[in-house]
Amino acid sequence: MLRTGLLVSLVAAGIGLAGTAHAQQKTVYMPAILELSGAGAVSGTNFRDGMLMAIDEINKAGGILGHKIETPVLDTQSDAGTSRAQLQKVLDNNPYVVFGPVFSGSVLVTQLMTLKAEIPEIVGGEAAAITQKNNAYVFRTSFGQQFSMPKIANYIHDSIKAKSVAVVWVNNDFGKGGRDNFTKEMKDRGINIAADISTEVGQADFSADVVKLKGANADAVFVYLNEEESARFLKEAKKQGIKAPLIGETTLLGQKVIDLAGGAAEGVQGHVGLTVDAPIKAVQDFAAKFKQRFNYVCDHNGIKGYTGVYFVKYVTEKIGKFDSKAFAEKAHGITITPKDEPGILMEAMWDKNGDIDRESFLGEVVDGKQKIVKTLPMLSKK
Amino acid sequence: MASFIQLLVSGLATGAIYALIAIGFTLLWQTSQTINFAQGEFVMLPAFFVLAAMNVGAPYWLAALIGIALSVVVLGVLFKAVIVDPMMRHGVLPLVITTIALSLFLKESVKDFYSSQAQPFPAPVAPRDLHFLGAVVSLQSVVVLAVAVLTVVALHLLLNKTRLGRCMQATAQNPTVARILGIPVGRMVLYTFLINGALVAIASLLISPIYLAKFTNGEALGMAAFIAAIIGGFNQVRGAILGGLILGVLDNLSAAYLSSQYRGAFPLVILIAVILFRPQGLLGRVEERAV
Amino acid sequence: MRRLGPSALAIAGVVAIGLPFLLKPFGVYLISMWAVLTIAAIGLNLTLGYAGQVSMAQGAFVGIGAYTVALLTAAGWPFFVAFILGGALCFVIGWLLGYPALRVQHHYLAFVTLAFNTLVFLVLRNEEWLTRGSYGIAGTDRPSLFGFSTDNARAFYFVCLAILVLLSAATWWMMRSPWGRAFVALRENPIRALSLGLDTRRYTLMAFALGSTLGGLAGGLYAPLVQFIEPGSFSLNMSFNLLLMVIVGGSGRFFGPFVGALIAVLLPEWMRIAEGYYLIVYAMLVMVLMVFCPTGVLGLFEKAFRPKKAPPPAPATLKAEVTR
Amino acid sequence: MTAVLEVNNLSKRFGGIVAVDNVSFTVNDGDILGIIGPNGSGKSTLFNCVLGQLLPSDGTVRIDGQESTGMRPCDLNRLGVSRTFQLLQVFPQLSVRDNLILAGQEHQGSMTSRLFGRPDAGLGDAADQMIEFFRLSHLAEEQAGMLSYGQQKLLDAAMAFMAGPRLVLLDEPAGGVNLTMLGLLRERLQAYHAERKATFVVIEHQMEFVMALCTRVLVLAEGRIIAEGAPEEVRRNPAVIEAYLGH
Repeated sequence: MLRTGLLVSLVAAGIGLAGTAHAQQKTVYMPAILELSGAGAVSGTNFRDGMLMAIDEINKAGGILGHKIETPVLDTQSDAGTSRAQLQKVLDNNPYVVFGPVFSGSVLVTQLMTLKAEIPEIVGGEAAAITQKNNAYVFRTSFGQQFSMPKIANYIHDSIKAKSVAVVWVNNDFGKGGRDNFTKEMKDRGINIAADISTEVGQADFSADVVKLKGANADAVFVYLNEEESARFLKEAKKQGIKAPLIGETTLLGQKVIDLAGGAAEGVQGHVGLTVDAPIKAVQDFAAKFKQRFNYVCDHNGIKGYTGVYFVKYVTEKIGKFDSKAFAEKAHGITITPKDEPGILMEAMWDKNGDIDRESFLGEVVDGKQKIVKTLPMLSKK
Repeated sequence: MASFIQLLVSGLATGAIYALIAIGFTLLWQTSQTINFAQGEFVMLPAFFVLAAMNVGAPYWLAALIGIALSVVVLGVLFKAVIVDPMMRHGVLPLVITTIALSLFLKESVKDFYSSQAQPFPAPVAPRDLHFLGAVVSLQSVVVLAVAVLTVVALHLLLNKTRLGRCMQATAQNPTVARILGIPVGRMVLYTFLINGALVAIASLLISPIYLAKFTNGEALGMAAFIAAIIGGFNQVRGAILGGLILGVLDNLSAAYLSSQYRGAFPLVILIAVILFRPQGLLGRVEERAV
Repeated sequence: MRRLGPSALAIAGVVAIGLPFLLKPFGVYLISMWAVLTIAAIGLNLTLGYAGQVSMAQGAFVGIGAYTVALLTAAGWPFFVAFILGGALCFVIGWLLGYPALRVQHHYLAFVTLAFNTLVFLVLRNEEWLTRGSYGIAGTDRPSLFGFSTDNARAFYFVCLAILVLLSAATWWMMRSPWGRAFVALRENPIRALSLGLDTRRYTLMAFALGSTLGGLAGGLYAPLVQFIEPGSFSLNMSFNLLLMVIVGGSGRFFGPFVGALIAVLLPEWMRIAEGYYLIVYAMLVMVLMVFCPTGVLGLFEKAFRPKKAPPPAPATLKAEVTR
Repeated sequence: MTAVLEVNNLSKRFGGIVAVDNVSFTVNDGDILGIIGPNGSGKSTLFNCVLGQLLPSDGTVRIDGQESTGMRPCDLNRLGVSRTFQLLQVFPQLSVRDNLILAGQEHQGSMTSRLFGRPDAGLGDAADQMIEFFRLSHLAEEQAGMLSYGQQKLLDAAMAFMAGPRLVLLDEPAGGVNLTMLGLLRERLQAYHAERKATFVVIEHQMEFVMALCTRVLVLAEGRIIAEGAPEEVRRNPAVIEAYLGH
């Protein structure tokens, strides 16, 4: 009796507590579901901090349509099941839009639910599949892999003129997705994959992988790893004297990797989708403010979070009301320029699938700094 | 051939680190039946002690000493007094749960109170590469290997050549008999925890320059040390060293010559084979305990 | 205690049926997850708590069950057929995993099963032709029952609850039967059991197989509940979590898994009031709980209700002994 | 008439050490055979070889004429060979009644019927009778671990009889038991023997116990049989006195 009664009240208390984050007067409820612990903690934390900056700025300036933004951030533990639970929790409180998650697997599970609830979801995931499901409520904040990989492929084909390429990738959904899209693009361009090397999350010793690379003797090496692993790989590649150019996508050329790798990142080249080192003043100012407030260098996820919030602000002001359905309709095909909304940092356009289009860059690491050598125009402006 | 030597040498350097961590793991098991699932986090943490000390202005050598001292106190004394002692008599499983919770606690604490970002960590030696039979080895790896070997030799001497060490071994092998012989068993157990605290701190200093200091570092390290300890012999210090080295080399060789996608599987298959056909480990002795 | 049993059970039943009508979909999802994880924990409690065979691979069986159901239903098989097949597959694999237990015991067995769990993860991730690899499988449909779709949260909760009730009743029956006695004998004194004519080999394998089957059946519900599975969901973390449920609830006690799963599902949610620090607080609470009641929550209750008697020795401790 | 137990030229070596050396003996229906000998004389090893716990190096064991060498203990038990242990071997968390049901259940039906049949495997009454017989009725529902040492010894013996065995091997039943309890134990064993015509083999140190209980005694020293006969004969045998006093 006693035991059961106690349990019941505990259960009720637990679930009751979980549902208290109700929207109050003059606020708009836009919760975020992010990877704050587990494998995705770095990405999720960056995304969150970027969002926080934007929210504070907007709230200080009076909010959106006079409503203060209320954004509780819920941890998914980088796990799909927990993501689903947390999304359900915020859906129960009728959000206007939902931010996150970043992990593609978690996006795939949550986007089914936001579609059903007709709530726009501003995601950080980059897997191609996310926007290929005819879902009118999902919006990206960065390139999907189906857009970034052709850019890399063009670069390898046109600039490096490689006939064969080796690919080193991290064996999780992020790395696998990148590798699959990349391989497809290489085949389309008639470039031979000389070595296909899978590595583990948290891998420490890359000597075997670099030995294999040397054996493959490819004209170029495409590296698609997370930050620390990128740095460890670069150190090992330098040590064993890899001669072929090392090509990366965004992460490999990030300042964080450059710092962590010491001198080993010198000469690395590649495509940079979204970077705090972009030759754009607004972006660099943002990066400086971010560094000052959070005491670390922001990665592309920070920019995603920041611009994502401003995206919502701009679209909402265009429709003039908090209407989730109207938001989703309006946001498709919208173009936002920094002139209209400075917080968007760079001109951005969302297409009918929710994919984002922006300028991007080709870069190179010179003297311990990322140097942008070429700006690639938006796809829609070609 | 050059690439084989490269794999071998790199594998040995990585394996030496696994060995350092695995030794502490086996020591704790022997004296207190603690299967420490937080051992990886124990290696992750001291690097942050050092970084914190350097942030308040301590030079590297002083920060390193502070890191080791703190690690001995927190991961040695406190860990034993607060967690292991009250739980020891309740069997192994509750303690296993507790160390799993402890590993989550340490990870999350570092993430929330220090940073979720990977931190560069100062290296004790200059970043130079040495050439050796066609293979390239960083000076750092050589130092790691050397320190690991020295530590192990010192530990071996301590355990086998000193009275204290023999008392500790007696405690590990049969606490009841040791107590009858007048050995202060409690203190001997404490010493093994202190040694583990120091070992993980040394491992942390050695590997953080290569792996970078990050709160998730313990996950892969802890598992590697665990596998190394079992392959080598769960109840022998020498076995842990052999296990560590085998694991480091095996990982490289299997990734290079067999399958990189299944690189993680080979050590596990060997682990299962060792347990089933030589449960005392490659160098371990048969465990004999009165029922 | 014993006299309170039926009324407590009746109240629990009323609560289990009434609760989803009071809760929002999030709450319903949580208690559905509780029901699913309880099934897996009952399985582990059978293997570990009753029969004393330390298994750290229960998460892998949840994964095998989940993948079986996700893949077969995606290929057009009816849910309940896939569900049963998932359980059957786990029975076979669990039986095979039991063989090491005939050679080694306790911590060595824990290590073997732990390695097995990681191997299963690697296979799920690498064999893309079969499992779709690290992309995972999204959108497993919830079953239809007699023409009624159970797609909504509440309906599916009742599916989970019904299966939980069914399986726990079956487990209860088994634990009262000679098999239950044999499992306990296996844990407490395998040598003596052998000399009393117990075929310890067969019972050990059976304990593994049945525990794994329950894990697989739980997985069969996990896939349509979450509607997304990936190899990472069934790594060691899941096994550790299930182990935690069994030990924290009270290993070798029938209602232990129910309480343990409740704690493992709800405690982190309650702790979210600590915001960013909630996992720290959660980890601390687990440690405190273990330090103060190593026999689990139910062990604590027993102590409170029967203060006079010395508690019986904790089950599933490590004793070095070898059975033939 | 075939012997209940027939041991032929049985040897057991551990490495270079010969623990049991070419031992042969038979036990007939209704016998109570005592096996005595100084520490390390090979009694327990002999027992374990007969019971399938150890594999003999040489020689054969027959039960009722059927070769049983190398059979697993559980299969032997189902042939009707039962035993008690030197150290306490009950199941501490099961009740006394459940201990006894457990001891008999594997002799009832099949695996399947044990799962789907009656929870007590139809042994409830038999268990209660056995509890009664060993004077444990007041403790029937207690956890066995809560019983005193002597009571656990009684339970251990009761469990050995539960399945109505052909042959019971008792390993130091008197060890560590106080005198009152010892009297009760001996009296019950004799009563059981008289009632059911059971066949016993007893290993024991306690001479009085053996002399009072056994019909025949066999003396082991250094793995070999050095004397065999009625208790009184053996007691006077100079080789036996030598073996006991010489060490």
